[in-house]
Amino acid sequence: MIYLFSAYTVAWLIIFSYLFLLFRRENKIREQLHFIEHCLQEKKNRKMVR
Amino acid sequence: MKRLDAILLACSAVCMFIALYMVFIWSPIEVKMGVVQKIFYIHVSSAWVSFLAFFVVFICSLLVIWKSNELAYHIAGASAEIGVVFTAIVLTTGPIWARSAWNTWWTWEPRLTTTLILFFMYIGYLLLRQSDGERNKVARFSSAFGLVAFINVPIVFMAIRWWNSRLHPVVFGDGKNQKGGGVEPEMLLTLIVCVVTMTFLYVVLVRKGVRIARMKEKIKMYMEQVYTHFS
Amino acid sequence: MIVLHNVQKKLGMRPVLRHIHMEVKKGECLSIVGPNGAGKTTLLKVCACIHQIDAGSMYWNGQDVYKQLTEYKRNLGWISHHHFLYENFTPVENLRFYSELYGVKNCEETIKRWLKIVDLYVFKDIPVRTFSKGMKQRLSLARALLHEPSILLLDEPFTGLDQDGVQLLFHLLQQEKEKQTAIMMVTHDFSHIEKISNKVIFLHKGEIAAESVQTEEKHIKEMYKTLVDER
Amino acid sequence: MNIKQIWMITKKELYYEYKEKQNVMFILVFALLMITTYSFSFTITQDLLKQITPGFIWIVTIFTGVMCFERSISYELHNDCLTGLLVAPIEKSAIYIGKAIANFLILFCTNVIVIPLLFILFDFRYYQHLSLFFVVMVVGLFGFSIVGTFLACISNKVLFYILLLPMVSPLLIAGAQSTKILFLTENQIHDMFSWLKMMIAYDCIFFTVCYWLIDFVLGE
Repeated sequence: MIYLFSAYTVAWLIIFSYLFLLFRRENKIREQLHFIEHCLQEKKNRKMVR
Repeated sequence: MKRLDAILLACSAVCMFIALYMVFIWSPIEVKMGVVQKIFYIHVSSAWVSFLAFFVVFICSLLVIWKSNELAYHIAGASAEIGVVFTAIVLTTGPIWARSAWNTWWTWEPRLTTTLILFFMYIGYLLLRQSDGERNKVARFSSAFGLVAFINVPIVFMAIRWWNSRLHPVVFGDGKNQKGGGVEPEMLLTLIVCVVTMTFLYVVLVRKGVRIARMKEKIKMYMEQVYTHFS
Repeated sequence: MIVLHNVQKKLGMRPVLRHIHMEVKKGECLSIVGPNGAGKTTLLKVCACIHQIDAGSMYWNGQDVYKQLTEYKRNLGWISHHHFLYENFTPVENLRFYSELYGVKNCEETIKRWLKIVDLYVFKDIPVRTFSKGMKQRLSLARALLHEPSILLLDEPFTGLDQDGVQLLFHLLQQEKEKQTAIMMVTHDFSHIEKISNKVIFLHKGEIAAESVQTEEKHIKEMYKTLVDER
Repeated sequence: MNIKQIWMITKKELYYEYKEKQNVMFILVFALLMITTYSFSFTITQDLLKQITPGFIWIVTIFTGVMCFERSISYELHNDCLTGLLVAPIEKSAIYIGKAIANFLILFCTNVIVIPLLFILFDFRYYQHLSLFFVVMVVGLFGFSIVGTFLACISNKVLFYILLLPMVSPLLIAGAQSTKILFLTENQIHDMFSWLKMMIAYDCIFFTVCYWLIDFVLGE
């Protein structure tokens, strides 16, 4: 029984930590992307004003 | 795009609960090995996913080499990563089962060893993808390796099988997935449900990986723009 | 001599070269200028058949280049700021290897003649690794020209060249022009263009942005500035 | 495939090694050092010796090979000589095969020196089936050079080790097993032939695949 339990725990642990990692990575990159897009947009606006 | 993702995620969640129910409550307990046999479901289904993932890597690598297809390259990357993760599951659940069934953590049995080598090869593949250099070059190189690695798998399997059967007595019968006697239909059904669940999960994960890779690409492109503005 | 018709080259998904139409005639020297990442070196590599083109066509003496690839490559000379020399070989051995690759007739005599031209005959039996940078560059000129190419591709040839080397290079290029060699040159150094070129092409984001037969330094600088600012 | 072009590359490669003798010396000394370490790390009896020598021969081969392959590409990249070769009127596959053959010859020569030394140093007497052992060695080294050179073309220094070892594991198993059969159990000689067949199949498969792939990989 203990083996069964540990096997499933390990498996789910691996899957969920991978999922967690993936989500974190996605959020990080999305943030970066928004930041850069924002910067570029601002730059463009400033150019137009000038 | 978004909607399909939601549907897929919902599907895999529903399947997951059904699978869990079937594995732990519905399916009968195996006579010889007892309750431990239930490890088998997750073990086999993750093995299936990892092989599927590596097969996808193979196909996508071919597309990259042949047609220099960008999407295929992203899919290959996401797929290889998932493959490695699921191989890790196979490699941890396998020994746990082995410990209870055969009273040893590890044997140099063909399937186990092949999986281990597979694991190393695809870690190498992922490292190769992350190596620095011109993007197109890295894509070509890693795809070439993805192709060669997949071709190597059956050869490794054959080699190890011969190696074992010729010189060691065969202790554990024909492979580790041997189930005493025939398979109960309930067990088979449970297994199928598990495999389907894992496949859903795989598809969801690949889509997510591809999305991340694309965003990374976009960032790189923007960065180039920013740099040219400032230079 | 060489005609490129609507040539396209992609690296991955990103098009690096688009709609390239150009022609280099015998005895003509064409300079290619443009900002970093405009695809200059890629264009040169396409002309050298290191990269295969994705669309369009390339002609040499009125015939498709890819149908007479070996013959075409035999007539190709490539000079770059890397000198392509094996450090542990002596000048003679280096030149001998390359002349063998190109199938040069009476190779010993040709090597001797070229070593005298680049003024390295005294050092002919000393390993290249002991040479100064300027000497290596001079030797690399001999290496590129010893099979008497009828097409010459130069990839930023002035980088790292000392004053004497520049003089020698000009002298050699002038000679080649008189021998009706077609020359293509990628460079950042506008001051050298007017001395040798008949035509300038401005490359921007993989497209030919402008062409000019005026090759004075001032004129090129002005055009370059307006082009880069405009876009 | 153009024999003349391949030969030109091989000749240059071998001549380069000849000029830079220290490289071959490195490989030889390294192999000998491995033998020495081997004698330190085990208390060797004649019986044990017979058990581990076949595997040890192949381990030495792999480590010396890794050095050899890695170098054969790295000096080509040093002054961008590879571009020089790509511009020249030869096929890409000729460059690769020429290099692979040169590596094979170098490895073979080192083995010809190292293995007899191994036998002498450990007083390992073996005279039967020398020709068969020779054949096994040639087939194994050939496959090894083909895969090794290819992987050296597509990877950098550090990664190369990680990529190579799993890739040549079938060859290693087959080589070590067939050598073991030759050394220890001569009555099972027919088993050796099936291992040999496997090695030949490995060589053929990877030769074809790498030959096809190299056109897409080199120079990109």
